[in-house]
Amino acid sequence: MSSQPNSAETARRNSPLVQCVKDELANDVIGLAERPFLGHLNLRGDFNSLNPSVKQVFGVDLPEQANTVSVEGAGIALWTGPDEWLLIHRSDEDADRVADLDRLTADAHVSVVDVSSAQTVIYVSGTHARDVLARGCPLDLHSRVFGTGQCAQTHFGHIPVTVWLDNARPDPIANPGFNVVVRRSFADYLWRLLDDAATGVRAAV
Amino acid sequence: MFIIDCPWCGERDQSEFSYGGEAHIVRPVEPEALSDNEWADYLFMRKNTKGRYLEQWVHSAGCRRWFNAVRDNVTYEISATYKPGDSAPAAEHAEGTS
Amino acid sequence: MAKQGPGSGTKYSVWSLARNALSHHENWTQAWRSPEPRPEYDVIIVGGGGHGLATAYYLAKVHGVTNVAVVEKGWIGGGNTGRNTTIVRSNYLWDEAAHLYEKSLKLWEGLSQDLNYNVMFSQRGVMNLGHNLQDMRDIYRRSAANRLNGIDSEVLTPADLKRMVPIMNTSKDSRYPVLGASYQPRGGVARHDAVAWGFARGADSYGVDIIQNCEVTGIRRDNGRVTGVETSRGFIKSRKVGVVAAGHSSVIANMAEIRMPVESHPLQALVSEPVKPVLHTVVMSNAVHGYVSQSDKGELVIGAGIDAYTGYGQRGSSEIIEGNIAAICELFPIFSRVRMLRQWGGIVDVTPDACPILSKTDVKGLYFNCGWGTGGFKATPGSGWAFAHTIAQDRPHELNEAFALNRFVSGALIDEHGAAGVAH
Amino acid sequence: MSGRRLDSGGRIDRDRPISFTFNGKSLTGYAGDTLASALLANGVSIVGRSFKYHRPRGVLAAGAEEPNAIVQLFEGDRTVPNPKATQVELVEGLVASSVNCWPSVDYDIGAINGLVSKALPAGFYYKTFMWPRTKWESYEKIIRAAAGLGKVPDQPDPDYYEKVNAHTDVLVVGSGPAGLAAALSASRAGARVLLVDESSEFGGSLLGSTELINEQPAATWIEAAVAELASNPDVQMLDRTTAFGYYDHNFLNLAQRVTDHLDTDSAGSLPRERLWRVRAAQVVIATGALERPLVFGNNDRPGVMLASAVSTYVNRYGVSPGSEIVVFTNNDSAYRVALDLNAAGVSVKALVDSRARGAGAPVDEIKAAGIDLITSSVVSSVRGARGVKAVDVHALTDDGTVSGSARRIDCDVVAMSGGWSPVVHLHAQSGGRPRYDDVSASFVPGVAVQSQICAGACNGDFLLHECLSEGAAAGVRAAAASGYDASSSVEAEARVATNTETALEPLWLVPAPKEPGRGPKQFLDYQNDTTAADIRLAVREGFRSIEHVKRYTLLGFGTDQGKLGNINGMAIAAKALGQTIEETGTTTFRPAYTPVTFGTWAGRGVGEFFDPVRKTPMHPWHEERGAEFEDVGQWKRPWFYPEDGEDMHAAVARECLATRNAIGVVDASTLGKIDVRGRDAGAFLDRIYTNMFSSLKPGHCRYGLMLHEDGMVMDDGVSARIADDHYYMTTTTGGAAHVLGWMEQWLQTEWPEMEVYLTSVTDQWATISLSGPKARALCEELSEDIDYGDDAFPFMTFRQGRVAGAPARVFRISFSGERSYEINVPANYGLAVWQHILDAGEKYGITPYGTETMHVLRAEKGFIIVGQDTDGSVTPIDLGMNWVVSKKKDFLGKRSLFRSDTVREDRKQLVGLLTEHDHEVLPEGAQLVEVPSKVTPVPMVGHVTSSYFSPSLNRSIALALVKDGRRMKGESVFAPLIDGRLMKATIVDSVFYDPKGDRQNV
Ligand SMILES: Cc1cc2nc3c(=O)[nH]c(=O)nc-3n(C[C@H](O)[C@H](O)[C@H](O)COP(=O)(O)OP(=O)(O)OC[C@H]3O[C@@H](n4cnc5c(N)ncnc54)[C@H](O)[C@@H]3O)c2cc1C
Ligand SMILES: NC(=O)c1ccc[n+]([C@@H]2O[C@H](COP(=O)([O-])OP(=O)(O)OC[C@H]3O[C@@H](n4cnc5c(N)ncnc54)[C@H](O)[C@@H]3O)[C@@H](O)[C@H]2O)c1
Ligand SMILES: Cc1cc2nc3c(=O)[nH]c(=O)nc-3n(C[C@H](O)[C@H](O)[C@H](O)COP(=O)(O)O)c2cc1C
Ligand SMILES: [Zn+2]
Repeated sequence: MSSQPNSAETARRNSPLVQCVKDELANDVIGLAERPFLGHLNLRGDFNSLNPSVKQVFGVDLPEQANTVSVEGAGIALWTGPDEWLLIHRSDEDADRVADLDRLTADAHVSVVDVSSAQTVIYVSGTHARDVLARGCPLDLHSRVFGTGQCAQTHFGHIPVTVWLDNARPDPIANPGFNVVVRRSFADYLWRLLDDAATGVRAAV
Repeated sequence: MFIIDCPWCGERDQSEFSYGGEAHIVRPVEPEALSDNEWADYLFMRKNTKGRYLEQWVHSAGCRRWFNAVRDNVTYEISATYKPGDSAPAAEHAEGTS
Repeated sequence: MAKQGPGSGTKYSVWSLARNALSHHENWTQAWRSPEPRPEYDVIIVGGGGHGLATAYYLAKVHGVTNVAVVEKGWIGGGNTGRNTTIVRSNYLWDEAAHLYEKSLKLWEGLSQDLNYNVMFSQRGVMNLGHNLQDMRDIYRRSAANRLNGIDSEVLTPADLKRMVPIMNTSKDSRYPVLGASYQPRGGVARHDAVAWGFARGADSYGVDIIQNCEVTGIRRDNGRVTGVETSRGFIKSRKVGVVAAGHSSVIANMAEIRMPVESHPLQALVSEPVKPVLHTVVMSNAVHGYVSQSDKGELVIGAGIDAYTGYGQRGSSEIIEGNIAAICELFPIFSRVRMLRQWGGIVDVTPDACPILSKTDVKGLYFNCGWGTGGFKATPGSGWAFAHTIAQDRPHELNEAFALNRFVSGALIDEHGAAGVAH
Repeated sequence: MSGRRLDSGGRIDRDRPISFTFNGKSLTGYAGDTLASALLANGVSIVGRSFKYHRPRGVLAAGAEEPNAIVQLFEGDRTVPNPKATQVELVEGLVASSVNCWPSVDYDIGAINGLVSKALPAGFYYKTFMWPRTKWESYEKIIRAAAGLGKVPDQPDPDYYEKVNAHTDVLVVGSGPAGLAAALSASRAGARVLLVDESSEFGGSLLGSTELINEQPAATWIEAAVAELASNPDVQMLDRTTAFGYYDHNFLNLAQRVTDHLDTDSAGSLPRERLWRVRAAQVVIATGALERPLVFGNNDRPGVMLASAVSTYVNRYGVSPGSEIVVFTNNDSAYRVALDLNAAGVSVKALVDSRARGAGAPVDEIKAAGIDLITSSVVSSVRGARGVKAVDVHALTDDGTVSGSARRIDCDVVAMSGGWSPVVHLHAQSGGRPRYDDVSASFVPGVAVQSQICAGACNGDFLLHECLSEGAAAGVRAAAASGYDASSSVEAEARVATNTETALEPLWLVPAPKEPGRGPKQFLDYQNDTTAADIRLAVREGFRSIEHVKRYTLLGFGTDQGKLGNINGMAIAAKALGQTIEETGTTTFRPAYTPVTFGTWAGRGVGEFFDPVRKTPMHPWHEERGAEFEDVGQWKRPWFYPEDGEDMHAAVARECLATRNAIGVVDASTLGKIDVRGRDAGAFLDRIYTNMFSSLKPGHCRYGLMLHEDGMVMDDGVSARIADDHYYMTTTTGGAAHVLGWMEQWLQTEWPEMEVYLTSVTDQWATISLSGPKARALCEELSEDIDYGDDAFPFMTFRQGRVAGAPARVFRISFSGERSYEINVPANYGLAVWQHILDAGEKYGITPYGTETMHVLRAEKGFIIVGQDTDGSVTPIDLGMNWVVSKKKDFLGKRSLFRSDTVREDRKQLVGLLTEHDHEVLPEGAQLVEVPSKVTPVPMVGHVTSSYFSPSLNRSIALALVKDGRRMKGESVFAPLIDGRLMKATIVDSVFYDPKGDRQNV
């Protein structure tokens, strides 16, 4: 525990999975890692009231089509409902941009809520990532059905999650990377659950 | 385990949804103007029809939106889903025993 | 007048078994007749489940009303009576419910003899486990209330549980450790089919007609009073109709244009393959969500809660079974290698307060007995007894007065969700 | 019966002997054997005992339908009760024993039941054991002792199980000729295919058949088909996998046995079994057909077997179940069996065919093989008590009965065939209604109600060429129906002889010289000992529905679920009822097709994964500090923090006093928090809460209560107005999800015109609540930009600023009655800020406290906890909280407060209780009476909802709901406790501590 407290000094942050973070496995079969301290904004409002401001501040267009994700500029924007998006950006401490967005949208009927501390992203990657997710998630993740550009809100076991496929990986079909957004209080449980599922998959590989 | 067609997200597994009971029960505008009987009717009495049933679901582990479904609660076939505020698709003749 | 009542035909006993063995069992008489419906009855009971048959039996036995038909759309006992997990107990929280269920339990205690039919009522005790502090408060509250109502009830500690059911997981490290339990020693299980058959045979012995494969399709009324029922086998006249149709109550209420505060849901259950006896009492848990007993044939009989949606399909979603069995394995880790033999579902009529409706209606001569939801098997004799009184006297017995339909208007609900808990 | 291994043939690996023990005896088999084939090869004939009469029983079948050969596998924690020996693959060191017999399967005391079996007809127990009345439990003990087959392990399961979700275009169940052909054609069309079979090898009944495909042994064709499928990345094949449940919307459950057939090394860390939860666009059901037994006297003697099973043992396992065999049939298929046996060098003593003319073409082959063909005749009964010694063969008269003397044929095996029953189970589970087909005398699939196609023997088409072509066509149709262009799909080449057959003549109950019940028993359900006589008895006693007959006689109740006997039982019942078989109908097919391990159903959902665990950001600190945790919903909350050997009471007393006298801190992060935004936010909250929120000034907080529409208290919490169009709402920990869902539902479905957005921020904020006279001093140290002065920061307001360097919202509200500041910081900072506060607070004597202390402190103040002091039957008026109920506006639940029962003056009301003796603490849940009495029922007036020893007041306090309680203040009530004690208490006001609220300003 820290020594002499000083109120001025900025308090240290801890990600939800600070105690769990593991490196991706070298063999590329299954990797599990947290992507901590990203900025998360929950946006609600209609597209026209939100999109210009979001684009201006984060350089990303909100996807209009259900269950899709746009990756552009400083943001990743996920469709999460007919009037709802999750915007993921670089840092949970980027208060300025959030303030900008707040200001730009002040007159519209929108809601911009910072949920950076409320959730985190677990990155599930490797040639058998789909097998791991299939152990708890009811979605059809076959590459014919769920490709890059898609996102979905669903559950893993009893935990609600939002999933999208990393489009920056060299071969997202044979060796995909799934981003799994989870609420903070469930993160530790989900991590253990995924790690456990990965054990079963590795044993079978 | 059903497949439910969320009007926004499309077909998903039932495990992503929660059930919300009979659809189209409208909250009285002026509850205080109702008799105890009328209020009880709104509160507790349910059609509970056998066969074609109009009911509410919410995509709770998905987009969190409420919607209505036409489900045959004998065969469990879901013939349509529609957004709140929309009216129910007309019953086909073959459907429902009521 | 010929002798009436159970056993007035062939009395069942070890002696009659031995006697009939000599004639290769070729001389047994029918347990009940399968008569053609007559044009008119004094009372028609709609629904040949345990409650309907018990109603007919007590109408004849207690009130001398024997010109009665029980009209059943399928085969008697084929509804929830034939698909329930048979838990019998009376440890309900509120006075009204406790008294009604306790009346029933008392009747259970002499039922085999009364009916001359062994319903295998086995008072092996029923435990309701508590897994958190609020569970334990509720357990104490209910137990204390039961005792003041003259109902046997104990509060058990984890150590008691370990001693009484050594195979239970009472580890402090489990996800939801067992903190204690309420226990009703007089509770137990009975043989579901035998209950329907015993009441049917008993009612038949008084002259009640049991008419199967006869579906009620309409309730005929004249000037606000019942005149009879339309059925798949024609119109049958009667000035009193008692509806005891469980999951189908709303369907029949609709025929008489009555609104009912019930919803029909699937409720599922399952049995394992038979194994040597290891569980000698009934164990239920609300928080972990499951309950289990072991039948005299050796199967583990298991159930949980309803499917959330309405359903008349006598089946539900397999996810419920997944959760249910996980709960049982959590409580009894040694059952993990046992196998499920069969799963099935019933249609339970659920009320907003988890209490039944035993009531007159706005239609004269039309009575409803329904809303037993997930837990009416235990009430079978008591329900029939009280409903018979209500029909015969055209007014409720004091035991079922509080269970009238008008409680939903006045707000005098009897909320037994805590005691009814998981379905049982 | 003297089974033996044949010198050659079969698919077993003779280079890999395997040793195992059965009933303590060491035996040897080969890789590829099942336990059943190995037992037969070792000459073991009595494998088990029947359930009721304990008759000796041997292996009857070769697959899932086996009713007799039920064993206990292994010992100790890995023991498995009740597997069928026909489905157990032989592994090195396997240990098996018979069940349901004592002391041994050969000498079983229970067989006494057989002697008195005359007195034990179907349903006998309903007729007896009734007197004396109190004795049922003693009878039951004896009955129970005889219950069950195998034994449950006495230790927890050392293995683990898992579940996998799968999606496919075409699921093919069964890998016989029909299933393989379907998988081939569907996959060639480009569809994603999942092919499953419960057997250890793909190929279905072809594996035990001598038929040729493309002029080659069928095995060659199978190999090629399997290789092609395996090479297609969009085909997945699962062997040892049973499709056991067909549910709605084409959802099926499969159970895969992963490690039971492996040795420990190869099993490694694999799960023992896997539950596959499959959503299939189309299902091809190619589950084949099961052969039917014939119902004749003593047809249960070890050595009586299904004809097809006999040939499977010969052809697939290289085992002859006996040395002298009589084949008994009513159809052509058993002719093939006789010929196969003959070819394998097993003596076929006779082929008895009930039909007058016998089969067509095969008759010549039979004759050429020198087999004695006896037509128009039946095997009426078997001789031999412990196994087949001979059969009595009777000629049929013109009216289909038998008379006169029998011809006795010595033999040790009877291979019987009563025709075939398609495996319609999955079709029926899916909602299809099997239809009776007169030609095959069997139930065949009816109209499909889900996206499903039946093919092959399962469809009632038993000939190989039909199976192959139907399977291929089904695959094409299924692929097309799931959107693939199947027009160019090439069918697998499979040329086979196109046979024709002579019609089968149904033979449901083999005529015997004596009526059923008078002669030797004729079994239908082997496991439950249900006989033809039992069915007739049931009908005689008035059980007219087949469902009644099932329940009365236990027909089909066993672990084989009547796969063999049901159809015969139905037909016999139909005859007794004077109905057709169609009218009589089947009983309901239900999952599981074959029994499924509980562990497989549970998967990983046991132990630590049984239910999600939610943790606050400060959880690691609580753990390190040695907190005891309380489960609140899915959350783990610190309950209390014991210090060196303290029990809960000591710890709580210390925590309470520290808070009242100095400063206490509690982790309140689990509180539900909802961000409410939009122009109509205030108006919306006015409808949700009983009191007004639109009138709240920005910067201020207010306590609010919400009701269900039935007027009963649902949740409560403090909400703050951040800006005109922005509120921050808090809910109880347990109610959070429900409240958010409830508000969303109203907004979306009832009031869509309201401009309000809700966002859950429960996880966003870590909430640290500081209480006590020194709280202000500490807070002032923590923030530079917040003025904690009473004027600048009065009670029921909030401020934004920084606390310990982190951005924060600080609320001045109190659940303890002391001056309190509730500090909210983004959860990423939670742990660090918490640590910082505890360090900084040390000099003030800061003390962390848990939920127990929190409850004591609030009870001293008379604050309620929803769910503890309320139970779904309590209105705000009952709680004496009229002050929170607005008269000016409508709100959810308001109308319900004015019903005749809710306006009653004498409802149960919240009051305080003081026990007569200061140190007596009433148990929570204790019932209250006005007049104690031993005579039940004793009228109750209420119950204790909350009760504690209050360290600050140095006496016990309690809250209770008491009938007409407000009027009863000052009067006494009694609490008769469960342990027999009686406590007396006085009804008082529910606020025990600082009723004026002065502590707020200390
Ligand atoms: C899986 C499951 C487990 C349960 N476990 C327990 C338990 O452990 N303990 C317990 O106490 N209770 C339990 N219950 C509840 C209990 O089974 C029921 O409350 C009770 O059996 C109801 O009996 P009944 O006679 O009212 O209804 P039923 O037995 O359902 O009888 C109603 C009858 O009405 C007939 N009917 C319906 N419509 C018509 C019509 N139009 N015309 C003619 N006839 C009609 C039906 O065919 C049916 O036979 C369980 C229920 C289920 C489904
Ligand atoms: N009259 C006769 O001569 C006669 C009668 C019946 C069958 N046959 C022969 O039998 C064969 C029938 O071919 P087919 O392909 O229709 O069936 P099959 O019997 O060859 O194959 C069915 C397969 O389905 C599997 N199975 C059954 N239920 C299952 C479940 N729930 N889950 C997973 N797997 C399951 C079985 O293990 C089996 O391997 C043909 O060769 C036919 O000639 C002949
Ligand atoms: C208490 C109880 C025990 C049961 N035990 C068995 C059993 O041992 N074997 C079996 O096949 N079915 C058993 N059943 C289930 C019935 O076979 C049947 O599934 C149930 O009565 C529902 O009817 P249905 O499946 O025909 O719709 C049992 C049912 C109950 C209620
Ligand atoms: Zn959706």
